[in-house]
Amino acid sequence: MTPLQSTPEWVATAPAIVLALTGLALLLIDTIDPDSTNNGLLAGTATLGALAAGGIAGWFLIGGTGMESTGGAISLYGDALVVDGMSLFFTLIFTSVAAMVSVASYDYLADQRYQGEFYALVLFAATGMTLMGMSNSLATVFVSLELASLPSYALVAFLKEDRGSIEAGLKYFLIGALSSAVFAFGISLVFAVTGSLVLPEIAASLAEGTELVGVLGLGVLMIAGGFAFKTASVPFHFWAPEAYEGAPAPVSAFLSSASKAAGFVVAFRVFTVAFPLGTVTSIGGGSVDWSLLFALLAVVTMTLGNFAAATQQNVKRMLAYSSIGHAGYALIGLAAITVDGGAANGDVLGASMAHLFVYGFMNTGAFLFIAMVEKWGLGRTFEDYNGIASKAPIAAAAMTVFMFSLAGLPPFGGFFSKYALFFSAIESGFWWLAAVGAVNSALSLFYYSRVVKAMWIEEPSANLEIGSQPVGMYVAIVFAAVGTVLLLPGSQPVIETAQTVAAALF
Amino acid sequence: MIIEALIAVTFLAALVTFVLPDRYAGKAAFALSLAPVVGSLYMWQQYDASGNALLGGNIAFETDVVWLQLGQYDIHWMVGVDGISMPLVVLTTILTTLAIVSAWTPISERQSQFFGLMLLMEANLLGVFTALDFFVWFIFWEAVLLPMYFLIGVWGGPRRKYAAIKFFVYTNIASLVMFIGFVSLVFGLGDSITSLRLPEIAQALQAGQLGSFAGLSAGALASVAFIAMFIGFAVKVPVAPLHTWLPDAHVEAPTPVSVMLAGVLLKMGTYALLRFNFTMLPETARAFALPIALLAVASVIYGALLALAQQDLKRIVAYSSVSSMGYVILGLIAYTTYGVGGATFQMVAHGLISGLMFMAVGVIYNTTHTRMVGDMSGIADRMPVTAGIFVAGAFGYMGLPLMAGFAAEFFIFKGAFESTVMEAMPLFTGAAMFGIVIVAGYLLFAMQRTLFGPFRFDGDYDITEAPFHDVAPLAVLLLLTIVLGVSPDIFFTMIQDAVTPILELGGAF
Amino acid sequence: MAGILDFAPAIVLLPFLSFLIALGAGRYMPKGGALAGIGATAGSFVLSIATFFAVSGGQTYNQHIYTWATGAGDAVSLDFGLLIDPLSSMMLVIVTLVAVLVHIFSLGYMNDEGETGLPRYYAGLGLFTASMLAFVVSSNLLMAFMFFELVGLCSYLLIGFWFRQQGPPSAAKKAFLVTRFGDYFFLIGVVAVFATFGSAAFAGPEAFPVLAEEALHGEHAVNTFLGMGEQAWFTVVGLLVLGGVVGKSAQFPLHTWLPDAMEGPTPVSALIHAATMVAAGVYLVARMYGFYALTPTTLGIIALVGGFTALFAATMGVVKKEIKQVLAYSTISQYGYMMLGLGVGGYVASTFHLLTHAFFKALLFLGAGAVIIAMHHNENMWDMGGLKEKMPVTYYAFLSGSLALAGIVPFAGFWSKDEILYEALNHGLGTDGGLGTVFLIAYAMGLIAVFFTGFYTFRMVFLTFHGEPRSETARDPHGFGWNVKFPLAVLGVLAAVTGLVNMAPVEDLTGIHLTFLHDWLDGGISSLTAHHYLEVLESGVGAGLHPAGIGSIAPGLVSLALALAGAGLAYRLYNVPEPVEHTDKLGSIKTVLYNNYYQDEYQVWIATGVVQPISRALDKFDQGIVDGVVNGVSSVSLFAGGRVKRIQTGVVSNYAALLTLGLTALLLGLGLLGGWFA
Amino acid sequence: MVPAQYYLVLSAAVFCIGIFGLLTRRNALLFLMSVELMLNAANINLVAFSYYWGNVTGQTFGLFTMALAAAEVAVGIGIILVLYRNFDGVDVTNATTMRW
Repeated sequence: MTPLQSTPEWVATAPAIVLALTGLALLLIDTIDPDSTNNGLLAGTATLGALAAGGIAGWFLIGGTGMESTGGAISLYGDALVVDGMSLFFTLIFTSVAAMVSVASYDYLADQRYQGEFYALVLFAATGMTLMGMSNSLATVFVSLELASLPSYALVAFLKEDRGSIEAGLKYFLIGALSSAVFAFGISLVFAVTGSLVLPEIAASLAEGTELVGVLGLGVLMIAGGFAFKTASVPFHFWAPEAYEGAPAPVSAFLSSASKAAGFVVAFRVFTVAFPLGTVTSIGGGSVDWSLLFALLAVVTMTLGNFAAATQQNVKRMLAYSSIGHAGYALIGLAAITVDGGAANGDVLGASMAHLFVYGFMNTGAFLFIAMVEKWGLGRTFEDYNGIASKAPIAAAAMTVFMFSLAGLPPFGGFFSKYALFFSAIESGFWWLAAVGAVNSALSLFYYSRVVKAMWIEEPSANLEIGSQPVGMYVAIVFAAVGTVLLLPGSQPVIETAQTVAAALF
Repeated sequence: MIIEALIAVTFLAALVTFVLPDRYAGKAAFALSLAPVVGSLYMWQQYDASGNALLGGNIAFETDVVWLQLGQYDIHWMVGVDGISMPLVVLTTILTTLAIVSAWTPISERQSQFFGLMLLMEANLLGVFTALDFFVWFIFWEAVLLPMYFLIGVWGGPRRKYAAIKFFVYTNIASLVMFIGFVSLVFGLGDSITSLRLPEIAQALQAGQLGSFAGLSAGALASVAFIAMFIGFAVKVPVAPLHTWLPDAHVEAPTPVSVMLAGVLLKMGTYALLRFNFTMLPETARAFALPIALLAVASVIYGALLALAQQDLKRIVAYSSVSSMGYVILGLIAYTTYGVGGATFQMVAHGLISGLMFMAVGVIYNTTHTRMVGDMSGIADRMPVTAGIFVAGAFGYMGLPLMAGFAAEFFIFKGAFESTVMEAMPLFTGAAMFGIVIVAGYLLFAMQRTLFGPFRFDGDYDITEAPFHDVAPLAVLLLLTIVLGVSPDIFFTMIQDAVTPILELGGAF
Repeated sequence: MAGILDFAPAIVLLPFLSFLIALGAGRYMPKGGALAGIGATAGSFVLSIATFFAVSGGQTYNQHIYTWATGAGDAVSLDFGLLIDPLSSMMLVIVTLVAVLVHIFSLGYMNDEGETGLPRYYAGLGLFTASMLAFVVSSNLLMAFMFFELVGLCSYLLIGFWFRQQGPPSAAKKAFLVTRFGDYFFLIGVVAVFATFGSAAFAGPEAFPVLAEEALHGEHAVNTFLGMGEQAWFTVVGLLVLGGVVGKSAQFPLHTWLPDAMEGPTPVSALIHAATMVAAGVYLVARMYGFYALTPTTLGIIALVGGFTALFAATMGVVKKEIKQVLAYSTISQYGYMMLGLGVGGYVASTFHLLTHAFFKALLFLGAGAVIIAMHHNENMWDMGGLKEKMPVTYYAFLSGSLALAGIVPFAGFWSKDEILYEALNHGLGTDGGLGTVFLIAYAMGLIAVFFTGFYTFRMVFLTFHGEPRSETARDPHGFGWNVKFPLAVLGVLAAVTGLVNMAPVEDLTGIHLTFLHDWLDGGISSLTAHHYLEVLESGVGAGLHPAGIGSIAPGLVSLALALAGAGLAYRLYNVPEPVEHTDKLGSIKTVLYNNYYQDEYQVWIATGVVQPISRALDKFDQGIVDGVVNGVSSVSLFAGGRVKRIQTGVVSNYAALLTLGLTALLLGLGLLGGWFA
Repeated sequence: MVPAQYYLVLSAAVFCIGIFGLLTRRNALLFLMSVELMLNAANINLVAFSYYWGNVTGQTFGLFTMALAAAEVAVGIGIILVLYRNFDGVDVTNATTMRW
């Protein structure tokens, strides 16, 4: 069944539209009944909206919308947007994360004010991310990136009485503003060189060559910087530890999973479409070899993230750093692209996408577990986690799944995606990159297992008491856990889709 | 399908045990674990394979379906057994059941989790020994770590957390090194293979399909991959000097876990060495004969001498495992029927005997609550049966004829001595064989000081004979050891059948 | 009586059965399984006799009975087989007879003394006998090694029978460990034999001695290793196997375990010394004599070791206080003679001595056992004396044994020992080159040892039985029944008469054919006959021995005279009502002798002074360096992590600065290295 | 007319001024202003080169940038407001409860 045979093309952006409308709907509900504490309705609406969008994306994906099977990518609005396999694939990530976050927030936000705004912001951010996935022009890239960022700033600083939240918001915002400025400047430079903002046209004009190689290089570097900010990669990562630590845990989950993925999808598209490696590495006597750049960033990012995470005392902050480390893994997808890579390019990029997909589940789940612990009023340090398993075995088991999956152990999705990534990296000849990744993931095993150790092995402190059993959070966490587990036996559709849609970019 | 059934049943047994109340968990786990035992014995009785699974022999109970596609390669769900894996499968199921019984006494808290994890580990181990696709195999290989981590970390001794994490991270790094080495080998084969099935890869390598990759010529690539894989597996074996996780893990782990660790987990390493390094890259292996033989001898003598210095009974047995596994390496590098066959036989034999020794130590520990040689003496006076079996097991460990250990060691020595990989192999063999003197030394000393002499015990427990369900597994193991020692052909025939193709391998490139 | 040899396996299996019975049901049986043991060994004895006659009827038996390990493809299979020829059938008789008598004696020694753990004891005896018998009938070297080891195990179990005391377990450990050290070389030898000849059979088409001989004749090639020539390699292999022999037969320098082994029950000592463990070593050399005959070097070493051990042990026997200690050293000494005999090509002579020694040594130990019963388990001879009147049967039996041991005509020991010395002299004078000299040296040592033997033997006799009782228990010794006396009587007679089977000097004197043992050992499988060995010995490829052809009377008289001299001295010194220690006359030598030439000391030193420190040092190394590196890596990474995270200062301005810095760094790095902006 | 390259130099200069200000000022509002400068540096390029390439893409995008800058400021002011409330002041270096 192939959807949209007889429907107008703009329908292809349905996921984004649905998300946006749901956001508006939430605002509407909120205005109708401003000070309602009945967040069941809000959370439900948000979740439904997200799921609906995700459902549509999945339906399109299965139907082959925007893929070779149905006549290739659908580009709209003068090539400003494009709907293809990759955008739909990532839409799936954003929406599923958004859904999980919304469900979990039902409990997290209980007895908080401005809940309508919260959900609306989440959905608007999701919309922005979805659009990032579709952006085919630096203009839309910039706009959608801002559309994803601005709500995020507000979300991070959502707890207005909580100094941590405020500080997190501030740092996130300031670094974000700086990065977007750098990003914008980079765009302007590229425009200066190529005279166009639409990605394919940029590639076309570059193919004709230019004498402003230096300017181009600077522009490319700055654009990469903008993405590095979104993906929390070195050297634009500084906001991440604080933002993730200070923000409300569900927001941390949302940012560290979805927002990161959004950064990657747009990076993937921009660099593969606008700056084809073959073109830019042999241009006007220069070589803007961005795979080298990303190889550098990948190594530094994963190393810094993992090493910093290894010595944390605060679980949430540890996860924040680990999220930086995983950004490093995902960067391998871009780093391992080679001029004459052929199929290998698609493989490694797809593997990176698959990793982000799995990461969406396991990382969101992990942060939501922290949200639950915060809900229980336990501390954030490893000691505070001692013996949780004896009180809440199911949640602890789920958290164990997330931790080991993040560490890349079977039988969990993280194992598959990570090794698929290393596998394809080696395929592209970047065995040393895989080796660095190996060292890092071994180290990560150390600090992830500290959480497990605290929960299962350590003796619970005498006064360990957990309060309610938040239903919504349990649902979200268990869903994430089941997803994480099933993604190993069910890795086939993920990896194959990912590598197919990735191959379509080259 | 029987292999899938075997693994699935074991896995279900684990899940069932998890949800059972602690009270019944032990007994239930035992009852449930009988299913895989029966299954494996049935397999053994129905066993009809011939030749080596990787080298085009016909594989027993084979299933082979495409699971998914990773890059240009298919990943198959491919399982099956040949003469090398069949004995190890039987060993795994039997040893797990006995270990479960031996855990009834020492494990007094969170039983359902403990026994569940034991069964979970069994399921994964069965997967390791039956999987014939690299990725499937690798999943099980890594999955074994999880239950082990908890089993050591939760139920272990005072330094259990340190030991658990050390085991966990150390072996994990090893797996990653091995992974990189093997995968570069795969890509060295390029388009000459379409899947990650081990037989396909092995045969492609034999056919000389290995090309250059990542700037390495075929030969160099083979060497690099060989070294990487060897390091990766040597940690599991363990080969000195990569062994230091083992004593800690053994000492801290509860007895039944030590039994599994020494009895089966170490065999994963040697099994993998045989399957990967020595089957896939025979030429390279021969080229590296000297360093490998040196490592083997070093492990044997070094491990034995270390065991001599220990005061903790468990530590003694732990280091002696390093020593015994050194023999396996020696046998593997020999590339003779008796060498490689004996090495494989030693995997089983050492599995039984080290299991027996650890259990015996555990039974004594259950009553004395100490393992220090100095803390007791004349235990045989109060625990005659246990002591008797302990002595028997110890002599088995020393390689007493008509017990499995002797058969294995003699095969290895014979095979290694007449090996043609090196002019000096007889010297290495002779050097390694001195292990049989040292092993006698430390075991006899330990027994003289703990079991014999006037009864003395610095502790306020009253020492009485162990309950039946503690002694029964010991007796069973002892019986099996003797049966295998009197008639090694039970396994040796099928083992030889599977290893001879390895010896006939010609030039790979 | 054809087909009787098909029952040969039963000879081995019966004692094994008794082992199982005693182990399983011993505690429910009267006398703790003793009767089962007696019945079984008696059955084996009868069968052995039958076998003996069957063999004397010319039958032999070399049968494959069980494939232990089937070698796939061209790999050899490892088999168990039965080889029954004159040698083994003779040994069967010895072993089974001694075993029966020891079992019976044990009734008196153990049961009547209200021992506990009798089932364990009789099970041990049964397994001991079974393993030894299996070793005796082994058809190949591997099987021989395996049961050789089992014999070692049994000796461990029986020596350590009284495990609740301090001494026995230690002695048992030492016995096993020292012999294990020898067996280490033996095992290499076995492996080497397989690797060299592809077979380890003693007899038959693939007999490795025959293959070796043919190889030396250049009829076909065998694998040699380490680039050695065949002769050299065979020497190496022979010496390797000899290691096990030296260990088990308590030859210098691996003799130290044997005196300690006296901690075991006396009947066990009798079994160990007379018929089983210690005999096993010498028997093995005799079994594969065809191989040793090919390598002169090995023969020379065997002869030297034997001669030296004979003298060395005899001197130590002179000063011992405990009756069993004296016997222990006499055993070492006597087996030294056997080695000497084998070394100098006296195959028959040594076998002969093995036979006679089995009887008189068993007798002496059982006699000593009887004395010890009488003395309420006090073994110190200085507390004894005057037991002659109290226990005549024991006395006369013991005396017969002593005369045999001392080598006084016409008792068994004289004939055999004398023949060994004769062979040594004969071949020593005849063989030219270094080997001859070696033989002569060995002969000299053996000859001197005769004097000491006579001395310590009768010192023992006089101190024990003559003079006045020197303690209460000696005045009123503990009585005992037929089960002690019967074995003594039987063995006493045998000790007196066994020598008659091979009276070479008398033959020379009278010309009447009296060397029946020679004929006996000449029968059976051709490659295992005495004359074949002699041919090999005297052939060019072999050791190249030559008899000087001297008469056997003169040497006999010499050794007899020496023995009498020794005995006479003992008579002068100790056959007095109140004998006193004369050891002080020895001066400083005394302490040396008391300390057994510090043999134990240096071996213990090697164990505790060398090996243990090394192992401890290695342990330190392992914990400190090897493991230190591992832990070091982790702590370094964690330290690095602790540093890395410090750049996250928490001040957002610094972040902005670092961010800009990082961007600039990338700019420069890529510009310089990556060739961007070019 | 002025060669396009000069605009590059100009914009670069403005950009660097922005960076300089943001590195030296601890006041959140000044931080924001510096960012505005940097964004406008981008705008200079866009406008200049849209003229150079003879299309309006750059100019349109310039407008976008301004609009987004405004939105950014709106959110930013909000955050700075709560910053003021919680850390009594708008000094960005005060908020350092989380580090390392």
